[in-house]
Amino acid sequence: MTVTTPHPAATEVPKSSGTRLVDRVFRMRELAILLVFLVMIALTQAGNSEFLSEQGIKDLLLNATILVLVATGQSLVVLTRNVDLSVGSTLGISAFAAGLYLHGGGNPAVAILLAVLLGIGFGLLNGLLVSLGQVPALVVTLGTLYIIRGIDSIWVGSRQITAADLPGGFVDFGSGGLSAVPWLAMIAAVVLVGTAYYLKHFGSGRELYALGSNPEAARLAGIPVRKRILLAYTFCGALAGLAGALYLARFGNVDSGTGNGYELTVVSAVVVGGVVFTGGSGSVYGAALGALLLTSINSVLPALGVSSVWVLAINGVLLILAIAVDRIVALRVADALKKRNARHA
Amino acid sequence: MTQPADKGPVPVLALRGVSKSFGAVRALRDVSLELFPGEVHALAGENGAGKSTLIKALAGVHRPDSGQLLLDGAPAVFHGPGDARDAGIAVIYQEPTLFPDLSIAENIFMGRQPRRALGRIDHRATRAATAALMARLGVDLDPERPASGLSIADQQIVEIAKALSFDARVLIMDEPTAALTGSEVARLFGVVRTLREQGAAVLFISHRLEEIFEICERVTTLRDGARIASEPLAGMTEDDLVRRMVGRELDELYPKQDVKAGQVALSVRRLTREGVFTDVSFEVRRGEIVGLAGLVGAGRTEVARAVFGIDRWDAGEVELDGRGLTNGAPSTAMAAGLALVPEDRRAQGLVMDMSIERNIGLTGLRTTVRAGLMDRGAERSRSLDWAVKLQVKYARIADTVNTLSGGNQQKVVLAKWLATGPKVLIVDEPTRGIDVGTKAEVHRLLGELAADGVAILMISSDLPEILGMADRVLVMHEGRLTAEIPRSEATEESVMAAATGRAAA
Amino acid sequence: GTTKNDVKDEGGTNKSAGKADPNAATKKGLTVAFLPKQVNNPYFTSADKGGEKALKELGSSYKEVGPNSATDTSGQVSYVNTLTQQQVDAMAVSAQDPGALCTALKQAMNNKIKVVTYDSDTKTDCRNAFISQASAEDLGRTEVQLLAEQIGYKGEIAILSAAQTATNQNTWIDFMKDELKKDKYKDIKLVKTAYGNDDAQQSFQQTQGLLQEHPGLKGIISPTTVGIKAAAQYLSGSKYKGKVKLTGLGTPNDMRKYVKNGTVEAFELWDPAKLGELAARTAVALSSGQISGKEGETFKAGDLGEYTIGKDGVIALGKPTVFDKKNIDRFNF
Amino acid sequence: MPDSLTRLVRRPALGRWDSAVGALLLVLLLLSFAFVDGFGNALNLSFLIGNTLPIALIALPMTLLVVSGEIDLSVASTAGLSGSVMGALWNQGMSIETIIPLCLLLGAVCGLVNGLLVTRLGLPSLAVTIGTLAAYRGIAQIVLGSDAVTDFPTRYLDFAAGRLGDTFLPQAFLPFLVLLAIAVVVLHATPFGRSLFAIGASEEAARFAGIRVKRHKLILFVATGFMASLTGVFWALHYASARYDNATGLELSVVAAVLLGGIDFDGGKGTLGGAIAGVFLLGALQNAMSLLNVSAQSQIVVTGVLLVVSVLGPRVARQISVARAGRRAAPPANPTSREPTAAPTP
Ligand SMILES: Nc1ncnc2c1ncn2[C@@H]1O[C@H](COP(=O)(O)OP(=O)(O)OP(=O)(O)O)[C@@H](O)[C@H]1O
Ligand SMILES: Nc1ncnc2c1ncn2[C@@H]1O[C@H](COP(=O)(O)OP(=O)(O)OP(=O)(O)O)[C@@H](O)[C@H]1O
Ligand SMILES: [Mg+2]
Ligand SMILES: [Mg+2]
Repeated sequence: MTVTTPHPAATEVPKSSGTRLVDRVFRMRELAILLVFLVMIALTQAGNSEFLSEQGIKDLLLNATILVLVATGQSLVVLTRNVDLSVGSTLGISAFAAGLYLHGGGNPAVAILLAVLLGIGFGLLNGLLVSLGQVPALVVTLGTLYIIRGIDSIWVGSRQITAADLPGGFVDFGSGGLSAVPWLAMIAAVVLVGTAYYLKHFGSGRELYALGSNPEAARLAGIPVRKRILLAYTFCGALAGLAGALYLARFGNVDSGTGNGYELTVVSAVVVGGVVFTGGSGSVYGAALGALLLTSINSVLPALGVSSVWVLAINGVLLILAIAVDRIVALRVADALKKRNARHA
Repeated sequence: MTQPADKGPVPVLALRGVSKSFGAVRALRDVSLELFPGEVHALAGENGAGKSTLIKALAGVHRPDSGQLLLDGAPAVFHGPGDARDAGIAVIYQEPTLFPDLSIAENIFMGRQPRRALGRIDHRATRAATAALMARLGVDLDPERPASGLSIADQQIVEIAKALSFDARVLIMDEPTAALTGSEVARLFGVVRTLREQGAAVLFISHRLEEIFEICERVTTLRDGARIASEPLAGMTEDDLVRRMVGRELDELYPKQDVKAGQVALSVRRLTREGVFTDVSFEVRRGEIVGLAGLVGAGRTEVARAVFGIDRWDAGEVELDGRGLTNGAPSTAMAAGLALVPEDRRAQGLVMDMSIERNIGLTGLRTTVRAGLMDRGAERSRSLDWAVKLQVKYARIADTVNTLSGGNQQKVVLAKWLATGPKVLIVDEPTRGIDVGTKAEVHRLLGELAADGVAILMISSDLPEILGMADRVLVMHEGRLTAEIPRSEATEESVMAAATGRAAA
Repeated sequence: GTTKNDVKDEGGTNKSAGKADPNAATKKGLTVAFLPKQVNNPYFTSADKGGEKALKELGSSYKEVGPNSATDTSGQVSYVNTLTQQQVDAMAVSAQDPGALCTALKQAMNNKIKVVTYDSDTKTDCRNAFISQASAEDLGRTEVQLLAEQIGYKGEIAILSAAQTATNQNTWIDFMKDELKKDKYKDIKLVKTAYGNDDAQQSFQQTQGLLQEHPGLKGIISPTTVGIKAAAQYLSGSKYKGKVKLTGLGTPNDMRKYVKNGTVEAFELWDPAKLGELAARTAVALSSGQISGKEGETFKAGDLGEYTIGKDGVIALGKPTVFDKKNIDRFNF
Repeated sequence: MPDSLTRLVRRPALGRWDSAVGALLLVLLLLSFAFVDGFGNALNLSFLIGNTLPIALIALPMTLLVVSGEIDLSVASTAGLSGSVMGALWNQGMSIETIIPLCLLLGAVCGLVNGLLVTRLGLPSLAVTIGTLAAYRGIAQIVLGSDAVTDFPTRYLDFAAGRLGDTFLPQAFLPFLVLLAIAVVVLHATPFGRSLFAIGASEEAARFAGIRVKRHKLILFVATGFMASLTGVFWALHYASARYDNATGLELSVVAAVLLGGIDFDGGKGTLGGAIAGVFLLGALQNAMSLLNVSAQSQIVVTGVLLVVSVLGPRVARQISVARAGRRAAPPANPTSREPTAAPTP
């Protein structure tokens, strides 16, 4: 029979390295996406020097703005282990409402407020249905996606808001900015940073994570589950509304089809950004990076002169590549972490 | 206000004639209980007696169907766990309730983090407070580490730390020690004693009777949801307590018969999984029960997982009946006659949303088949057979397992694996959370299996169990096998010495 | 097995060769259904409104059904089925797909329903007549002429189209390319055709891409109302405004602002309401037996005048109108 | 991980959900026969079934996939791709009898790619299939470009669009029934199907029970790809048109129908009967509404309301019955508490 002898303890690893590693794993996920993004931009710039001109940068930022906003809101909901598929519809209907108001010669600030309020309204509706009814969010928000879209179509009919109907200042605001940084991008950045700060440093923000991580435990810990879910949905709706108003400013054109099918883009951005669909993990920065990545792919390919026929396929492949790279990096780091962190008491 | 006339102090928390039913199951019937400051109160009873249900009634998780809850002698209603917490009641539930994605520090202070100006969380203070708690419990867990990936024992420790952090007037603990080894238990008891001296009321549940006698003053026994007695422990013997719980005398606890060990059934050679365990070699023969002891986190579970194929090993080999097992393939291990009763019954052992019948049936998908289709009759009779053999207490075999009490869930896991008729059986903490009566039954079963020629590897943190059952004891320390002690020489001292790395056997 | 060659001579025998009586009375009380590519699309709404007006005048009744999305081909098919089921007298269809509707439309014709396509055609044997918004040739050539004038017959140009599958777009683009072969355009180079899928955001980004890839670009032709609108909005908010010329097919209401602020000089379109009206009148004429859809037949289409059916049952609406700063305020659609 | 409370709350309703959807379908059919002009005649019914078949075909493997806790959003693109390839090869002059098996093989490969990405790399299926949704559609566009191929042999077109004699059944319905039967047996009566429920409810526990989780999932993805391409072939023949954008957006219809049928997207729950009832409920509802001249916009609203009500209804009904059960005391502040909902205490 084998006689085992004690060996000197396996390689000692200073305890603190574990801590930093944990942090790094989470940051790593965002870094991976950032890396993919930067490589892509660099390659494009190499192929087309116009790409990063002032106008080019401005376009990149402008393109991302609206998706960043909606993805930020969506990640809050996804963090709580829910989902809001109705954001595209909400965006469409609030954009039209804001446009209709401005058509009558209103104040742009009030129009934006109106869009946000409408978004909050639909967010509340979703939140109430999901949290009070305790029913699967996927079904409910797929339902409200159809309902809001239908109401929008009936209300709007074949009317449309065009740039000519809007105050000139509002439309200029949609495409203007400080040199390469558009106003809209600044708004999105402020919202993004504010949300991220809130999630990290405020009790109710942390509770959203807790809630998504383990709903049953959250209840036992006395977290007001319903209120928090309601909060997440309301916020998501508000941002979708805001995004609607900005959409109007940027494109100057809204009809009953605005925002149709947007939910899939938003969900992709959030998922690419590393926000986990089973809740509790991920960050809004990740989601924003995901949004930036997705919209930039659509700019990169035309800028490189890739025929539009190829765009869709390349888009899909890049999307998968981005998730895969992110995943592999995360796995590697987690593996290193696990092996080093194995506790030998 | 009703105050007991004959007693001096007012109970901080009390139940009066509380009943609670789940559908047709009457989990509590007219139960009363009083918790006094400065006293550790034990709650004892068989699996499914209603202990956890009673605790949930105290914690505001369940609302009693009838009866009253008294707080400082005054009737109170808890609308949810939050209310109980606000009333100064801290609870450790039987199953850990952690947020896997959050750090240990956040898990402990969720909802109560120290704040800075404007209500912002003070992350540094949270970390420091967590580190202090860990020091108090004498464990070395990084506050920043995410809770996912913690072993059951570590999870339990985090739960304890969380409960302690409340500085509560009432501390309720539902089997906090089930996954812990002696040293952590000793630490915990040290802390509990301090709390008692500071005037807290403590309610303690454990199936390890010696612990009850060590730390508690009074005991309330439950049987089938009804209170049998509430009395001081002084002057009682373990047998007295068991009789109240079970309602009859029990047989001897560790009845391992001597079986002549046969051929080598399981042979593990130089098995290594980087960073987790290194160079582990041992053999288990037919008819033999080999104990695997060690401190929490020594790597025993990891070895079992690798042998069964859940995790891949980096080097070494595993043979069953002389035939090599594939790395990382539980299905082939199973087909070769290996069974693993995992330590985490809720995550690994059971599909919580499935019925008892189907959970047990899950390991028999290859056998209860006729012409490629499920043979439901065979599946049911197989499941029923084993549920009865292991005395699982259930209403209907088609009920989902999450309606079962913790101990009964454990029995279902055992049933599920014993039903495969394994040649080699690895059991990881097989009796965690199982009551004394059933424990004896499980031990008798394991003994019988060994007598029938099954080779058994038993991982347990319950040292008396190992000493009572095992023919040989292997001891692990920091990922290595440090000793192999034959039954005749195995004592608490020799095993602990090897487990803490103080000496080789 | 069965290959393409085996089926070459199958089918194509479906055309009902009924006799037309140009002097037959115009029937009243007919039901004519309009099935656009997409309901709620402003363009189709104006077209269908034109049809509604004409039908009212003719004493017949109008209805409009259709899918909510312009890519929901199966939805459009089931609407054809439903109309067949409801036994309308005629339907005017703008086909999302030249082939997919065929089976359903043939079934409708077998059930004595007259089928007119407008805006987008199907295969010729699946309908009685097609109302073409303008001759494809006219549209393609005039757009090139418009742009060439604006850029002084010199420089790189690009096309921003809708979907790659849009049949009408592709025909126009072919004529554009043909026109460009003429000698007077020898200094103009068509560098690229991009597709914005009739989606505002995609058309936006395709425009950006065109400009980045071809910094020397002088002009863009966008023969789709969604495309030209998105391109105009992008140009008007960018440094390219006024420098890169834009023309194509757009509606006056969409484009008014950009014409006024100098982003766009001139563009063209037919009047969709007239398109709808002609479709309606053709449907009624078919149902009344005044025409059968054969080449050379003529009929009177109210105020629109007299029309002659061309080859393959195609009826062309007429020349498109060019809109610019001077005349744009006279139009409202 | 401890059971999620949402599951706990939902469980009691689920057992009845699929039968409720079935009952709803029956009621709808009866009402439509009685009150909707033209609904009951054979031609219309064959339209209804024919147009619903593509969704139903994909719903079969999708149900199995969702039960095992995964999802495939790329199905519509796979269908489009196989239609595209079918058209391109046909234009090349290849015989249809060779093309169809090739297309089916291609579909299986598409599924395999999804499956490998999910099982080998451990990527979330939602993300992967959103990616392949774009990729497959893009490849379809590259393959066929702007062509529309319509000249498939009449024999095949007739099969895909024709009826069985003068009955209301499309010819393709019988093969569908066979596939349905196979799917039902696989999911509800074989060890494979049983394993899927276990995997969906708790992947870890399934692995510890010796179930080959990855292999199972891979098989499902391949099957889904195969069925999606079968649908693509059927689509091209049924509508006599192979284009790269065939079946665009079909995935959302499938998901909506499957959800309506009570399949839990957390995995581990649901029956095929429920899913198919959901598919035909939506199909019949749309058909009836069109015949009643309900506008497309209003149809969307109705569909949405139906989805919401179908999940909210049972829940609300239960709460009302609990309230009626005579518990005068204030209801628990927290709706998620595990209060018993049936059997009043004696
Ligand atoms: N949510 C529930 N639904 C239905 N029955 C339940 C539920 N929770 C507990 N029960 C039943 O109530 C009875 C008491 O269970 P409880 O968990 O209180 O036992 P216990 O004394 O804690 O047992 P153990 O020692 O095994 O933990 C058991 O029969 C159990 O099956
Ligand atoms: N899934 C996991 N991810 C990361 N670390 C893990 C995981 N499982 C276990 N560990 C860590 O590996 C170490 C060895 O744990 P293991 O469970 O094997 O010990 P053990 O000897 O079985 O002790 P016990 O079962 O009593 O906890 C512990 O530090 C544990 O925290
Ligand atoms: Mg218990
Ligand atoms: Mg262990």
